[in-house]
Amino acid sequence: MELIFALCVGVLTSCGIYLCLRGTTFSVVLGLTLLSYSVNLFLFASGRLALNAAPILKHSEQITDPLPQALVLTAIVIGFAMTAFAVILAMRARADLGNDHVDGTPPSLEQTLRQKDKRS
Amino acid sequence: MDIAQLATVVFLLIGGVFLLIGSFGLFKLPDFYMRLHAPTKASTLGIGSILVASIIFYSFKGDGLSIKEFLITLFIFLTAPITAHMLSKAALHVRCEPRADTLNIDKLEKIRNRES
Amino acid sequence: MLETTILIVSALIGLSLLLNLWRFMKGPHMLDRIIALDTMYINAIALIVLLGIFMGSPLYYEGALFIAMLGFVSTSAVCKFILRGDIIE
Amino acid sequence: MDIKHSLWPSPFNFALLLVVWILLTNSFSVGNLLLAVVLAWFIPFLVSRIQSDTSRVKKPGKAVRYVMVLLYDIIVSNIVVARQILGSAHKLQPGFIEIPLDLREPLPITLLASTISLTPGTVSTEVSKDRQCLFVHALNVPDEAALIAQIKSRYEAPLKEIFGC
Amino acid sequence: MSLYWVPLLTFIGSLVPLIAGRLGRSGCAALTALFPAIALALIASHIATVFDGQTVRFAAEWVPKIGLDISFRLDGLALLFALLILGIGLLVILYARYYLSEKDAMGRFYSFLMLFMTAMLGIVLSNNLLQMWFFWELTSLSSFLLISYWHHRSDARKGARMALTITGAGGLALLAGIVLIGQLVGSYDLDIVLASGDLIRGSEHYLTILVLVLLGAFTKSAQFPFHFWLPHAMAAPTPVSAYLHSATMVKAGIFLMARLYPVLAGTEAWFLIVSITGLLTLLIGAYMALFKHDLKGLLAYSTVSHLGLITLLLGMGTQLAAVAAVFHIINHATFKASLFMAAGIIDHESGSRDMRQLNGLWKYMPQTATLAIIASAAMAGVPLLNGFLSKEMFFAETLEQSTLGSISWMVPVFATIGAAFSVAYSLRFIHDVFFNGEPRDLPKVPHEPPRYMRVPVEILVGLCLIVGILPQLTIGELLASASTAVLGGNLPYYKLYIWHGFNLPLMMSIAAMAGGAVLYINRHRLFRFQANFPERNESQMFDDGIKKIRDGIRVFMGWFDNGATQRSVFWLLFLAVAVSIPPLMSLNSTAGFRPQIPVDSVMIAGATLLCVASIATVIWHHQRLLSLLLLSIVGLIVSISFALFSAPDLALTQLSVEVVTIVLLLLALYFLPQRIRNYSSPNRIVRDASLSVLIGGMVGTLTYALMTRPFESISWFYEANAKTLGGGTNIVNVILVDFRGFDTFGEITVLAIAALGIFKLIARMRLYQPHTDPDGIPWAPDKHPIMFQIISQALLPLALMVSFYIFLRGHNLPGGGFIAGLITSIAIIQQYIARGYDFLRDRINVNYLSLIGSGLLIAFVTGVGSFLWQQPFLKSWHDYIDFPLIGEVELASAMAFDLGVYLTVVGASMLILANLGGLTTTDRLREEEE
Amino acid sequence: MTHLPILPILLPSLVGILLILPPFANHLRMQRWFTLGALGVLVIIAIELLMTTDQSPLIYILGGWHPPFGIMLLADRLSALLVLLTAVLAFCAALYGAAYEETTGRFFYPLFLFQIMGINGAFLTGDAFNLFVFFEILLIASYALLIHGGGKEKTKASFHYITLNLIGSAFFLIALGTLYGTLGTLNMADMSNRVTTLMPSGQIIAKAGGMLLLVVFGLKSAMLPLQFWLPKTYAAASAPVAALFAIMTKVGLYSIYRVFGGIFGETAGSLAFMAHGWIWPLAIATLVFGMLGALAAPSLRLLTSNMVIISVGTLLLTFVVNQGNALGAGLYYLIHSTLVTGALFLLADQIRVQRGNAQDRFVVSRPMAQGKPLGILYMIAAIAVVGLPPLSGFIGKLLVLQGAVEPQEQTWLWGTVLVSSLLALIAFSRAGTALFWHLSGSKPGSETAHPLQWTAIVLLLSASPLLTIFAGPVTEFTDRAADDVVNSHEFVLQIIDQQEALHSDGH
Ligand code: NA
Ligand code: NA
Repeated sequence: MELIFALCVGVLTSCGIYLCLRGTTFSVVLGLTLLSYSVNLFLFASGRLALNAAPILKHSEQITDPLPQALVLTAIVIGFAMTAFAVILAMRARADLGNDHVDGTPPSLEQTLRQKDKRS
Repeated sequence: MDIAQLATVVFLLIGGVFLLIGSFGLFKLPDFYMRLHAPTKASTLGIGSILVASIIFYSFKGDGLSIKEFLITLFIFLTAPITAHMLSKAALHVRCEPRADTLNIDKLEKIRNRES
Repeated sequence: MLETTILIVSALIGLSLLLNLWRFMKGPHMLDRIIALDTMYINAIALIVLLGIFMGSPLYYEGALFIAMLGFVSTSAVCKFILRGDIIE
Repeated sequence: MDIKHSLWPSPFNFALLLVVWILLTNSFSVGNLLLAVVLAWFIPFLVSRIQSDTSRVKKPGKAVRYVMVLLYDIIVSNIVVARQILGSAHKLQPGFIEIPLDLREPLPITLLASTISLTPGTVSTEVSKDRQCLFVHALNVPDEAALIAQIKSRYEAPLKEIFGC
Repeated sequence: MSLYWVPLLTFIGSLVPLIAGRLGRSGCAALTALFPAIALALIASHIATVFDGQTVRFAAEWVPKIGLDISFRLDGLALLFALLILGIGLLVILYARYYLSEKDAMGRFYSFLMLFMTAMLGIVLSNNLLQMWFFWELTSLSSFLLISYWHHRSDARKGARMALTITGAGGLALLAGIVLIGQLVGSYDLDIVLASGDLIRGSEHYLTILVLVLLGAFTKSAQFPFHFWLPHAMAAPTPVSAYLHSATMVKAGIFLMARLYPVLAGTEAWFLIVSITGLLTLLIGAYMALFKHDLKGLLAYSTVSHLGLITLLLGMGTQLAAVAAVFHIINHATFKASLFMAAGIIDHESGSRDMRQLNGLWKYMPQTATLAIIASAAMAGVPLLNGFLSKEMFFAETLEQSTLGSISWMVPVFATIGAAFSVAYSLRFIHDVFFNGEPRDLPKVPHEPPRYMRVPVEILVGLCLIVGILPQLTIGELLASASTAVLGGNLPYYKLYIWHGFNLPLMMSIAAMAGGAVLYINRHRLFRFQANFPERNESQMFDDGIKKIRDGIRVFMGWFDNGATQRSVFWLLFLAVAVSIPPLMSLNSTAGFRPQIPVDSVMIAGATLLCVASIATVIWHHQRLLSLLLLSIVGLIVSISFALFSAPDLALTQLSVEVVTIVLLLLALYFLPQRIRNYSSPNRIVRDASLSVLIGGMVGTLTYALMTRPFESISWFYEANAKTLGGGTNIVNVILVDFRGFDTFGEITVLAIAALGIFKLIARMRLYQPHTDPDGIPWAPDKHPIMFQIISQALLPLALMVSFYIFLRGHNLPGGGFIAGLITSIAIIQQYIARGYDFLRDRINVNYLSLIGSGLLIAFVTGVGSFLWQQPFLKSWHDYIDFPLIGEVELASAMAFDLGVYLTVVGASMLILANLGGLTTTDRLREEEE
Repeated sequence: MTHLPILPILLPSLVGILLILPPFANHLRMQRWFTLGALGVLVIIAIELLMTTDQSPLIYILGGWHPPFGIMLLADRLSALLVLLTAVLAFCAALYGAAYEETTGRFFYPLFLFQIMGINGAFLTGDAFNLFVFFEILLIASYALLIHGGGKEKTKASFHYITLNLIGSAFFLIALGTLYGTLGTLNMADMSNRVTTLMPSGQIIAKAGGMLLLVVFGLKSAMLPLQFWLPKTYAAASAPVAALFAIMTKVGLYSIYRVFGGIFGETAGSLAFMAHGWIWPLAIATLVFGMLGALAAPSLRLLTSNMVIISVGTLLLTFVVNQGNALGAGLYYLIHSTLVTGALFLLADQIRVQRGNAQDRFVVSRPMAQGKPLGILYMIAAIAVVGLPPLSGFIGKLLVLQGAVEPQEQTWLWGTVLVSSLLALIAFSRAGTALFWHLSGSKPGSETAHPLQWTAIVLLLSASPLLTIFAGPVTEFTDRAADDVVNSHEFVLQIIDQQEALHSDGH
């Protein structure tokens, strides 16, 4: 299972990172959300995986490492706050600048054409 | 093997099968309106059975009666119809086409505009 | 017996989830995907309850309850979005 | 909404919340029951300003019977629908049907619509603006009129009685 | 009074004129002059001691760590320079009183001048190399201020900047040289450094040190190829030119060479670098001076030339050459300062400095003319004037040296040629200005200056004469004393006579005189030749050069950073890959020996769902709603995995956060452009994808490597003490509210701040509101479907109850304030969605901001409460209390803390979502443009 | 027991909380004076902390849970120094901001205080995850402060800044997870201890994770190639915010000191100085880019931003040269550069305000209403920041130069530091002449600086002469503070050992 778990974390990270590199604010927000999922899973995994070992006394005979769970909880909350801020900022940028490019200025048609010329 | 465990097993199996049928319906049925029936029906029964199995399982585990799964059932039974309602409303709104042989297909626009 | 059943049922649910995923990917309409997601929520509830039985632990109950409650909120919000665009107006 | 009204929420709500709390905690100790009573009273009071005026259950006995019928119908018709799903989709005759309503209040209409949606084979899609009729999509409609009649007698009539309207 | 009073006095003197403006111009000048006068007296009081061969010292500790002390010394060399600085400084103060017009800010001028004087005195009196450098840089700075005194003029600004840049660069090189010396010798104390000549010359760093120090000296003393700043510094008021650019500052480089002469000189490298530089400078300066039409330009290049001469002398390395150098320092200072002052008078009284306009001034200002002619003659090296004496010594030394081997004869030849040019430009100065017909188009009719403006010139010219006639009597002792200091105690035998008989140097002088006359007479031919070369404005070129460099830099920087977020993100990821992957590559085996969990079908289904959904998000990220739904799938699977792997708290939290996020994103989608454009080129996509895969691979490998290896953690402590000391069985919750409650306190602060920030963002946001959905379908008319309303309202009390339940049990079972808070918020949000903002605005009278505040405050007070019991912040307390009827109830301070968390969460999420929802109800919306 | 170490965190937190509650929430003037009062008190607390920690480090055990199990604050000379620096800078920045009519947005003061809470927390915490939390506090507050005042430029700069930092935070968590997953502890002193006992494969994993921290802290401290956000962000921020931001890069640097000097420092066995090989070239490159950026900067705020980058490069260099023995010199330079660049940001704002449309760009403009005093202050600041005598910059530069002893270190460090000084000199002389002397004929505007603003700028700038005059004792102190990077961990470890002894006695 560990291998599958690691694979999932890797895929999530890759997807998140790729989206963070896109040019539109919404894509970046999506990417950041995916990235925070993967990071939370990673941090969680740093306490190792265990089945039926919830860190609740009297409920589980063996318990898993509770500390990473507490850390992930904090990370989730902070991640939520950050994502919320980024989302609203994306809206604000759209309101102020009229577009949804991450830099507030989409590369103009002219530039795109010039790049095409260069390539051909 | 006691009766409680047997009951648990039976309800679990019923639940599992109905859940699969619901998902299969969603997979198979030809138009949106027909697919809409799958999760709101088969799945509710499926989940109901599983919850009953859970109630039986915990109640006979030795910690006394445990019926809190009823709350989940209550939630699902309260909300599933509304979900279906909203979904079909949305489908009508975006003019999802039903299968051509659907009865009263000519009334679609009327329903969409909520005119009796 | 119970364990075998649970394994079978969990396989059934796993299959259901994959069927849901198929529908999600196929569409064709956004609403089909929303139904698929909603059905996934229901299957997930079942899965978690099943997990609780398997582990013999009541700790999973709230998870199921949450999915039931929150699945409704998000599905209805998405429907509202399709209908009105503005979900809080 | 006057204070007196909001201080005494509907007994149905009170009972429902009481039961829910006990379901959640699974405990029957005196302390817990006391807490349940307090919460079942306090929470409706807290949200009373948000609750718009709703119809009240007049005949609780009938309501319980209604729920039983509903459960039975759900189970039976689920099996029917399961068979329909597994069978050939071509044999199904889906359709939209229009059910004229005798009910007028929002809550009973909602309950009726929910009932229809919960019983497999039918989904309530719309309520007309004037609340005169309910539009339903059915998975298989061999006989439109029969279905309308069944719904009206089996569900609408009891609901009318329960809410006394 | 101790030595430190000298610079201190002049420093005080630099502050005085700023406030002495009220005393009138003369008063201001007099008061300013008072301070250098006292300082001069102070110096004078030490003359006898110094002539006696002793060194006066003062030392105090300043920054011992870097070897920077406050340390002064007064030896012969310092004495000579101090006298020059203070003496000529006083004359310049007097002169400037008349030179500056009513419009010029006199206070500022004097202040800068005195600041410069302080710095200059600091250099010459320093007994610590670092302290010397301190003052060295101050001279650059104050000279910048003086050159740019008329800062409304572009040439003044440019000239000042160029001077600062060149001398600043040299200063930095000097610093490096000094630090090297200091590290080599182990001290910056000049006494010690001067005693370590052999150590330094023998060091492998000698050449580096030499070059660095000489860079400092050459830039300051305008040696070729750094000479070009000096003529452009002439944009300064003439008193500044007279003082800084002839008598003092440009001599700082010479001083430095003289000061470090015992340490650095005497090697072949020294000889080659210094003497060749000096010779080149001498020739180029002399040649260029001839072609300058501007009086000050001529004098500036002449200065360059004479500085070259002194440098050449120092470079020769013989003892007598050093004496000659010191002698010429004195002589040049006197005649050049007087010449500048005379040029200033001419400029002041005729309104021009252009020698093509200035002719025949003898008639208009005979006294000034006499003075200027005598000074020019001194510059040309005419006998009976001081310039002649040092030049003779210079010629004699050029004949002596032989280090260049077979081409040694070239040195005296070039020296004579240089001297000839010197004679020529001196002749030009005399003839072109005072004779040569009548003035042309002068702005005003020339006349003699005010009486006292001429006094400084008279004094200086008088000095030229007296020294020229009675050298031994006047400055013999000073010269000896200074030369002794330069030579490190060994004074060679020499005699200061006017007449040495007919010898080779005299022949050279005569040749130079004659050659100079011939050159001057044939000057027009030379001028025509020189006209072939375009006149270059170095200051403009310098400025343009810097601009060009700046533009080049902008292009270069643009390659790394085009300001794009994507570029920055790329670099961040790039570095992350670069630093983390190499160590991982050295891992022998990714998997460790920890037993792994067997896989079952549900896990595979979940993993499939997760991977497919996240990859699909990437593929379909242009379809906004779809990607959102995919995100929900990912969130759901993540939550289930938390549940599966024994983290129920995490599952619950992730689920509830998930819903709030979806609602938030849906709100955002409505206001963001409905169509997402693709800004990425295929190349970019390949690059980004590879980088993403690398990072994903790195994180995945790390995950796997970690999970498959056992480790020992501090967690046993929490398991052992959660119940007994923390009072709860849910260890995660006890960690959150107790063991690591401080983290949680920080976390809710983050949430609160985010809410405040979002509130700010939302304020005055003018959003675009689309009329239709992306497919062009107008929005449905039914705002709040009735069934949806009814059920939502029925769910509210249920949800609140669940939330209360979750809150209450959190300490012992999965749950707690955060999750409860989110459930409450979601329940309320659901009401907003189903029933609308307006409906609820009138019915919820809660100030969400205050809710946040009180939540934080409760958490804070809970934490601080322990101060009363002399316990640290967040020290928890819990106890079991037996209530009648109800039974035993656990009370814990952690619950109060959790209540704070709860309130903050509700307040923050509601502040965000409700305000966001409220946006459309106000009239701030714009039409969607697309 | 003394609560001194936690007061720099609690005080701004409390006042910040109070300011969002009634009756302060809508009462700007009260917020202003409360904030200034709190910051004044903070300065006093910080001085007290500095003097106390100069005797011995203080540890503060939150909740009474002893290290390594609970969270612990560690106040030593180094952290106390930075807390004091923050307090002084914040006080002056708030003083400057107090003169503005705050019509442009709400919550300025509470956010400002929360930001300080975050910064102080980051300086004081002894726990790695708690450091993350405080980083997030100061970041989220900085996001919110960055947009304060509104305007397109701010919005543009913000998204850039936030995206980078959010990805940075993700790496932070990954790094922490890796370190926890190998070392099994979060207390930094304990980590420094356990790092020596790792198995070889554990070391490799810990190294991979730990190196990610270099990326995270490098981003915060604006190390190349992660510095591109800084000029944009600082130039867009409103003046008091930009001035306060001058300390933010130092949080990153401080963390580098603590992690790569403390945990992976000389005591870390085979992982000792593991990041130094990276930091050295990157620091040089940072310096080079900073100086190129300074020369190319078209406005005073961008120029100042690039000076911040130059100072970052310099500080990173002092961290790695001479096996960490130059850090004391670096700390002196840090004090100097933080305060002076802070002052420059304030000054740039006033210049911008008084020059009208030309703003702070180096173009011809109308004269400033208060050109003369501003010019004098500009000159003082420029002299200080360029590193010319007689102000503190030159001592800083001397310290830094003397920090390099190996020939190779000398060549690179001296070369870049000296050339950067020269380019800064060119840039600032050009900037000054353009701003103050290259004037159009039009009349000066009517905008003038408020006395509070003068006070703020003068207060900050006065640090420079004071630092020069008292360079002797200050450099001695910074030397001691630099030693604390290693010594304090040993101090904590002793306490952990004592605890364990106590426990084993008890049981
Ligand atoms: Na709205
Ligand atoms: Na002439």
